[in-house]
Amino acid sequence: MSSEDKVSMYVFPKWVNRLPIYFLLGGGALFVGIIFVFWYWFSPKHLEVGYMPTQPIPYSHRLHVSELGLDCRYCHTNVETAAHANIPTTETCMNCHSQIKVDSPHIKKIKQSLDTGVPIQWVKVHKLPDYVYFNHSRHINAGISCVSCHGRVDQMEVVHQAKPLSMSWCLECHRAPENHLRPAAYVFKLDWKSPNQKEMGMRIKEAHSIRPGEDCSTCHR
Amino acid sequence: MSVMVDDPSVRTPLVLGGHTFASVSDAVCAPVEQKAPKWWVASFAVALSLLALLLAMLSKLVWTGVGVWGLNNPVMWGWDLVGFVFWVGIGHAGTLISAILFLFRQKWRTSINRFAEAMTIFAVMCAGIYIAFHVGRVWVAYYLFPIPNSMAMWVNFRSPLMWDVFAVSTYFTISLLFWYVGLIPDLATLRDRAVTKTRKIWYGIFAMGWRGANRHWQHYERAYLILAALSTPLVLSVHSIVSFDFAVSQLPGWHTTIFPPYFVAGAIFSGFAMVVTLMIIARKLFKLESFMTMHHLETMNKIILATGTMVGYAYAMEFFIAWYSGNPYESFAFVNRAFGPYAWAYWTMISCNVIFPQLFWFKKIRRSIPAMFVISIIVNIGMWFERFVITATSLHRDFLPSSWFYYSPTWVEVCQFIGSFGLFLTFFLLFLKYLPMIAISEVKAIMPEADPHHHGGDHV
Amino acid sequence: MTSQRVIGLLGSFPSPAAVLKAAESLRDAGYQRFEVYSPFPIHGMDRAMGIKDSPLGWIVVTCGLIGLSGALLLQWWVSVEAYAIVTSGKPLFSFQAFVPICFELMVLLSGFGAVFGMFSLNKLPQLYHPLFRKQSFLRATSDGFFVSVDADDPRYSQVETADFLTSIGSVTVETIEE
Amino acid sequence: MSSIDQPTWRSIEEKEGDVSVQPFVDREFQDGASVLDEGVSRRTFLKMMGASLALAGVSGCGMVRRPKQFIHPYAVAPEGVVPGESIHYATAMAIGHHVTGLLIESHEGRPTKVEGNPLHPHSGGAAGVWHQASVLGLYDPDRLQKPTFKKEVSTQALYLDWLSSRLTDAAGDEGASMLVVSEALASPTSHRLLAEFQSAFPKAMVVMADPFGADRQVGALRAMTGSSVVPMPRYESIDCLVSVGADFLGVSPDALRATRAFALRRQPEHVRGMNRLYVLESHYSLTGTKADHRFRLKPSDLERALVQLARELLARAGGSGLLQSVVGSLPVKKVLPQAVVSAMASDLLSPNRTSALVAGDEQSPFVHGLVYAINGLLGANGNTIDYYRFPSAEFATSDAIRLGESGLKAAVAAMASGVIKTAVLLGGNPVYATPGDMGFAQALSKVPHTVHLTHYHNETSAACGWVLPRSHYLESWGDAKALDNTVSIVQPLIEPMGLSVSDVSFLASLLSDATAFPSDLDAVKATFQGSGSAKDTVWRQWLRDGVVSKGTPTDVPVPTTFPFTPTPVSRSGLEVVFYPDYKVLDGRFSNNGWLQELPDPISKLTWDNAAYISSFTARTLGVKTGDMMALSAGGRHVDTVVMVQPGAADGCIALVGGYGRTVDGRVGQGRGFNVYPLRQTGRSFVSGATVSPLGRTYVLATTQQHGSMEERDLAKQVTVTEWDENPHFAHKKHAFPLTSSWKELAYDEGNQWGLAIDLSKCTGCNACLIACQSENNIPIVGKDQVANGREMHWIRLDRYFVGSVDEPEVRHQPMTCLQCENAPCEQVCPVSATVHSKEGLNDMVYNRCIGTKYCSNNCPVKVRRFNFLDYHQRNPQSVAKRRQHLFDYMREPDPSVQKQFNPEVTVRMRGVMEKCTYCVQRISKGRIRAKNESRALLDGEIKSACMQTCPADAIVFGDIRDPKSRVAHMKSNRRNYAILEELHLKARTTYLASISNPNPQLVKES
Repeated sequence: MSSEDKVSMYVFPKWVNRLPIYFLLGGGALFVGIIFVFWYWFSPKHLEVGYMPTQPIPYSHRLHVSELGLDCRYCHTNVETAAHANIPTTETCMNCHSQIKVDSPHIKKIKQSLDTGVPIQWVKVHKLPDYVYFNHSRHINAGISCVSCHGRVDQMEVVHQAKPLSMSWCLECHRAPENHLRPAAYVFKLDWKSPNQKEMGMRIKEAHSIRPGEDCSTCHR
Repeated sequence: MSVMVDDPSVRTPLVLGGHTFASVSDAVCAPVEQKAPKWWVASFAVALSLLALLLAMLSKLVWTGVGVWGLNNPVMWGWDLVGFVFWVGIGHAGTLISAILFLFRQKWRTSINRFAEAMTIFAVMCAGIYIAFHVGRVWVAYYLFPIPNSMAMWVNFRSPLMWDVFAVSTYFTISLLFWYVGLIPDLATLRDRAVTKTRKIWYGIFAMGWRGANRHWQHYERAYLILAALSTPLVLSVHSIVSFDFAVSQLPGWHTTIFPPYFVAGAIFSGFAMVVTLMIIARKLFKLESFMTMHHLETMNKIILATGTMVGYAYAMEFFIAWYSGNPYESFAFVNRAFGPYAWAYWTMISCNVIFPQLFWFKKIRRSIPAMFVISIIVNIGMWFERFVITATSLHRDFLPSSWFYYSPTWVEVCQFIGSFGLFLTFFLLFLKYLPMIAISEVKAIMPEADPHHHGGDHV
Repeated sequence: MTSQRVIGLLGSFPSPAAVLKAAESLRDAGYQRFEVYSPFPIHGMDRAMGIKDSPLGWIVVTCGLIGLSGALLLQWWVSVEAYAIVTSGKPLFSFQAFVPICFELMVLLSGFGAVFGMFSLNKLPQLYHPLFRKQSFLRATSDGFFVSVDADDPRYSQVETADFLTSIGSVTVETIEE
Repeated sequence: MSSIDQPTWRSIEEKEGDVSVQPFVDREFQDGASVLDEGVSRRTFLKMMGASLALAGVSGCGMVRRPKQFIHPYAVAPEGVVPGESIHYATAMAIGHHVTGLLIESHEGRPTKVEGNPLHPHSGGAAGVWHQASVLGLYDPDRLQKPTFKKEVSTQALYLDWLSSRLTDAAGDEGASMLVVSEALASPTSHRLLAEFQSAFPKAMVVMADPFGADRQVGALRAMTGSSVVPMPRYESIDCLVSVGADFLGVSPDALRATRAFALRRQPEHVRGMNRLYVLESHYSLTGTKADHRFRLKPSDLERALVQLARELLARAGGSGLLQSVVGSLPVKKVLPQAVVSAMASDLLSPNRTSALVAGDEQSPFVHGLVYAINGLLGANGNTIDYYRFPSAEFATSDAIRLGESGLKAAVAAMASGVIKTAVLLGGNPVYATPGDMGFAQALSKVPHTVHLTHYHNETSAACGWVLPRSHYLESWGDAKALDNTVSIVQPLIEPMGLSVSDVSFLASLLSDATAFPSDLDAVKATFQGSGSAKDTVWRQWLRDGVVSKGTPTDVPVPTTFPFTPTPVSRSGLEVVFYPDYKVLDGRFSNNGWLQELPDPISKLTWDNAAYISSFTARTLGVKTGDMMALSAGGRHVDTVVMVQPGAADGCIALVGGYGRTVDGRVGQGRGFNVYPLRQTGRSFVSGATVSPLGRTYVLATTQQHGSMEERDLAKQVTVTEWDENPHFAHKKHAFPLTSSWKELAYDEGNQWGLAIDLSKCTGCNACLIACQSENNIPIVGKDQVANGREMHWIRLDRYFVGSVDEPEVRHQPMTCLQCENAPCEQVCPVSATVHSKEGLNDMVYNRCIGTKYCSNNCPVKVRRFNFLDYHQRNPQSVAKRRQHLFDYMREPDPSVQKQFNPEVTVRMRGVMEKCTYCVQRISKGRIRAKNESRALLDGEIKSACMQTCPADAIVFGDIRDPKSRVAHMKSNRRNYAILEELHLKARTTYLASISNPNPQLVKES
């Protein structure tokens, strides 16, 4: 046979017939895999939750809140009245630390900030996109506890993000606030749990006619 | 009219030059198997450089912003949407020829449908480019698809643009499948004729191991029939939906019930014109006159004449309704079309689309290659202007005179449009070089010898 | 070569007419597992071979219905359940606006049904087939007309079937090995 | 990836970088750092959107978030500042002699928004375009930062050394070699200091003048009566008003007060009925657009017409001596038809109706005198026109202190003669803005020692030795005395951004040879020593109210002589009138991007000025809009561009001051054409001007190209009588019922927001436009983009000409987003980026928008704006940045202009559609406040920016469901109608048709 004939007689080996099915299965698996990767790994639930940067001063919420029993509002003074839950001023720290642990190096740092007036540079943990306008006062006054969005900060040695803070996550609550509403008295009691949250939430919802906005302009301006 | 119909007693042969089955294969496969002629290399180079131009313009667009186009406040759509509708329109002839003519058992389609389908696919690609890049933030264009997301946001199914997304992508997919299914037996032919191992393997892979078994032919023909049956309403729906982009809005000059039928007619019109243009070139260069016969061309010219007249009728009807409806904004919009700042565009459109095609009433012109070549190009120009007139003139003067403004394109828009031809031609030339541009098996099937009850057909 | 198992016979015929006759005679002779190969579909061959109608239509209808209902479901769920937002003061379930997409998705899935259904019915892609090893069979996609009879056909016999093929006008008869 | 996060990294470093290199930023932001950080990210937000996925992708690995963001809490909390909450401070802004009390919104020490002070009579809660825009001027990077001597950067100390040496010299000759030229100042403290300077250097010359201003009128009245008084018409109580070239609703900085009072009487519902306005003018002014009868007259005819009117009035009313003697002796030329004059006269004299004449600042003393006399005849003086002591004149007791043009003339003479060795120039720009024949520049060049205190480097400072940065009124202590003698304290909201000096400190330094500038606060407190500023409570009270004391009118001075004659005019040639620009005034605001891009209320021209001529004049001259022409008079000429203005007087050219700056910031320089060289000293207008076309054309960027309403019933207006006959004219009958094919939404719970605009009150003054721009972070786009129809204003004022080209009426129609309940834009958006809220708002979600622009195409009123080219990046006002690397475009706009941004409003990036939101940020703020206090919202608690600033009170926003709300009340008015109602948009913005009140007699005539 001439080489050309040989070439023109080229025939795929038999095993090739099995390839299509492999490709089919492999492709399917890949497709599902990709969806999973995006669905799980690329979702705020995974990307955002657990962000725990090291802060310039290792302030322990656990110590100050759980053990010393500071109220959230002692430092985050404006949380009931303003959109921003302010980070305390250096002054606030010095209210106590002008007496307590004055010679700890960190307290020295704080002292220095007070003297120079140069702010302490805290690392931002809970970050919403800049086109989202969240108002702390509204949520606090409506009876949404800190814990609903920030988790058990009172138990955190170092603050980390506990919730995804994604839009779908926000909507969950805006569409069914009864799952989080609680009496004003317990808003700052992070360890408090209602035995019958749903039923109680419903009551509060009715009582204060709480209708969380679901319009775009509720959060976006 | 006797001119329009063939006399059944004397059917014009669809394949000339005493071809046998083998010689059909030889003739059609020749361009694929011989090495590329000089003209091909040359024109491919041109096509590639135009494609580069397109890419350059698109990058500039994305980089700098939609502002590189001449769009302004009242006229938010310009050459972008015009280009989109223009290419989609061209994309219609292919499926139409394959599907509708197939359903009507028009045997003459066989030697041109492959050609036209290819054209369809590449034209729709150009259209897709336009629809994708006309948005202000291409990088979030994925918002257009109903994908579950952590924002819990969904799309708006009431928007004609959303319909477009589905219609155009469906149309592209179906056309591609249709085209590929048609190709399979011919790919097998190429595979079996192949003399080098690479060709064997590549054509072999795409032929999927086709061996012409009758059981295969059975399912194959059924599948082909069904695809044709699906594509026919599809092709009509797609351009109707494209027309909804305008018709569903409330802008005077857009908000018209006549749009769907009139857009479809226009699409067929421009599509056939483009096919004629390309066919004339291809049959000459590849010496395929015996397959793409004068009879084919003439029949297509008749369709161009028919659809051109429909389009003309639509133009007239728009005016009548605008006046008859007694809606001042409506009537102003149309008077403004014909006598406003964009009158030049309007009259170009009228002369190209309504007046010139009428020449096809004369058999001489209908059958004269140069004449039909010129007219087919004129028609395409005219159809581009139709879209421009609809888009720009309606927008630039709407309800409040305070917002009236004039729109003229920038060099970016122009170059991008020229560039889009680069995309089209690049793919088309590749098609001409590597795939059989005529459906071999179908042509064989319509040869007299193919009929088992035909006698003295076998040469052995 | 000789070591290989014989799986059938391949006869070649000069013309569509001839191969059609051949098919009829094979059918009449009671053969069931035989196949005809031609570069293009031959009119009336299905009857000649006595094979039943293609079920493809049903596959397509099913897919089409899935597409249609899926589209409707998706649009209803999105606009009424998942993302109930007022647009242009229209009702949430403004079905008129949903028609186009329902249609498109129906066509799309039907199309998939037709194409991939055809592939699966034809068991394609199947890049390897014993016939491809036959030099003569290359003409099957050009101007060759062939009939193959499978070895596992009840009426099959290496010698008689070969003779029978010749008797019904087969120009050449070859054996097909695995 | 890195490419995505780097920019923000850099920007933060850059912030810190700034801090080190520019002390003023440091000072400013020490207490506001947390907000700075906020602000920065606010601005980058949409850029990141594009990469959201990618961003997520990387930050996924090991929970690293890039860019890392920081929070800078206050070290020591400033009193009363709550992070994220804005505070308002009262202050006052003086423009020339005119003072407006303001409330400034401040975010953590950044003034971001200017509102009017309701307690201040000249504001009444309104703020005009200049006041609104002044906050942008504060952050203008082109403002001078450091003192320079002979173009070299220097220090204040060196300047003060120089100054004390100059003062010792001057002490030698009692100041004879000393000249102080100041722009018009309304500050009592400055007046006090100038007077003290004057007594310290008795021979020194002190001049105070503005290119345009009240000086001419005051001068005229002083010449007649011997006392410097300024008339203050009480427009609300004038039934019949004649404006003699007075644009009291438009370009006068007093327009806010006038507009509010005047607009009250434009509503037919008013208990005393509508007022009637006759306007005699040469070019089409805003006041002209509100006229019931408008007569276009070239300036010389204007004087003649006034004489004509005076005679008629005398003939009917019997004359008072002076007026009789004046007009009796004058030749009569009938420029107005007798019918018109008699109709006007009878109208003015009709019993039990008050009537008055108002003369424009720019009119000749003759006109002012005549108008004053006629008002006496009409009994208007002291009755409907109050007279107040002219504040600037109170200290000008010695003749050495001269006001106005005459003062400048004397100063030029003195400088030219060479006696002046030291010239101290406070503000202003005399080299640029003085009449050409005065020769100020040449004279100034003869002075060896010069200093100029100025905001910007301009033509004058270019000609001066020392140039000192002048403090913005928002950075300095001061005070201000309005024309009606209302006194306010000007308090700073922010530390000076450069080494700038306030007017007060600067003047005080002339009296002390201290080594540092005296404190302006002390100087101001010293002025008020007598009135108890010592007492802290009183002082705080003043600061809180923004008003120290209201003034009282003086007795009407009695005219003794009439030393004026009609302006002599040359028979041949054209007459030329000059008026200050609606946007940049006399040029002092020419480097303000908002104002440059503000459309002229009549011509809709932006970024330029033009020579306005009537179409008849254009035909005779053979020119058309856009043609360049050389205009020469009195041996000087200027090149300028023609713009044909319907309704301009024939044979007359109207020139606009304030443009053609040769030395200015990046925004103002080279815009338009300088017309001052044509002005002639002591002349209110120029005659005998000749024109020669230059054969060139010039691109004019207008925001409205089509002036006619095309017989479309858009901005409706009828006369009072027509209205009485058909009270429901505004409501169209439709061929078919306006219904939808589906069940429409009720919108019957919660607040349902709506807006009503009273076209009868609206004067088209543009205040709402700038208010909206500053409230909503709306970018400016530059001339070329405007010329391409891409301006971004969320609220625009449509201006239509109705009637003939020569005698057209003008209709103004503010156009906001209509917030249609059946919004056409919503259904066509494929991604639901614009949808409806339960409160009936058409929400625009920028971060969802992909920019198909379909919504705009489907918007019947085209109020949607598309950000074509990342206009915040290319802000002409900000410092241009060179792109460092591939992704550099993601850097924020120039920080200097950024600081003005309203942190409550998203900053939109390119490729995104935006539009009026009814100030949804204010709605949210109010709603949250009310909810937190668990109460219902009160009517008027939430004001949209346009409503809050509207001087005419024509725009009313509120809850249309609350029947007691103002907006509901307006919508129940019979004049209320929806534009394009036949489209069944169910628009939430509706209009109250305008009613005009023409003189029935004259209507019969025509």
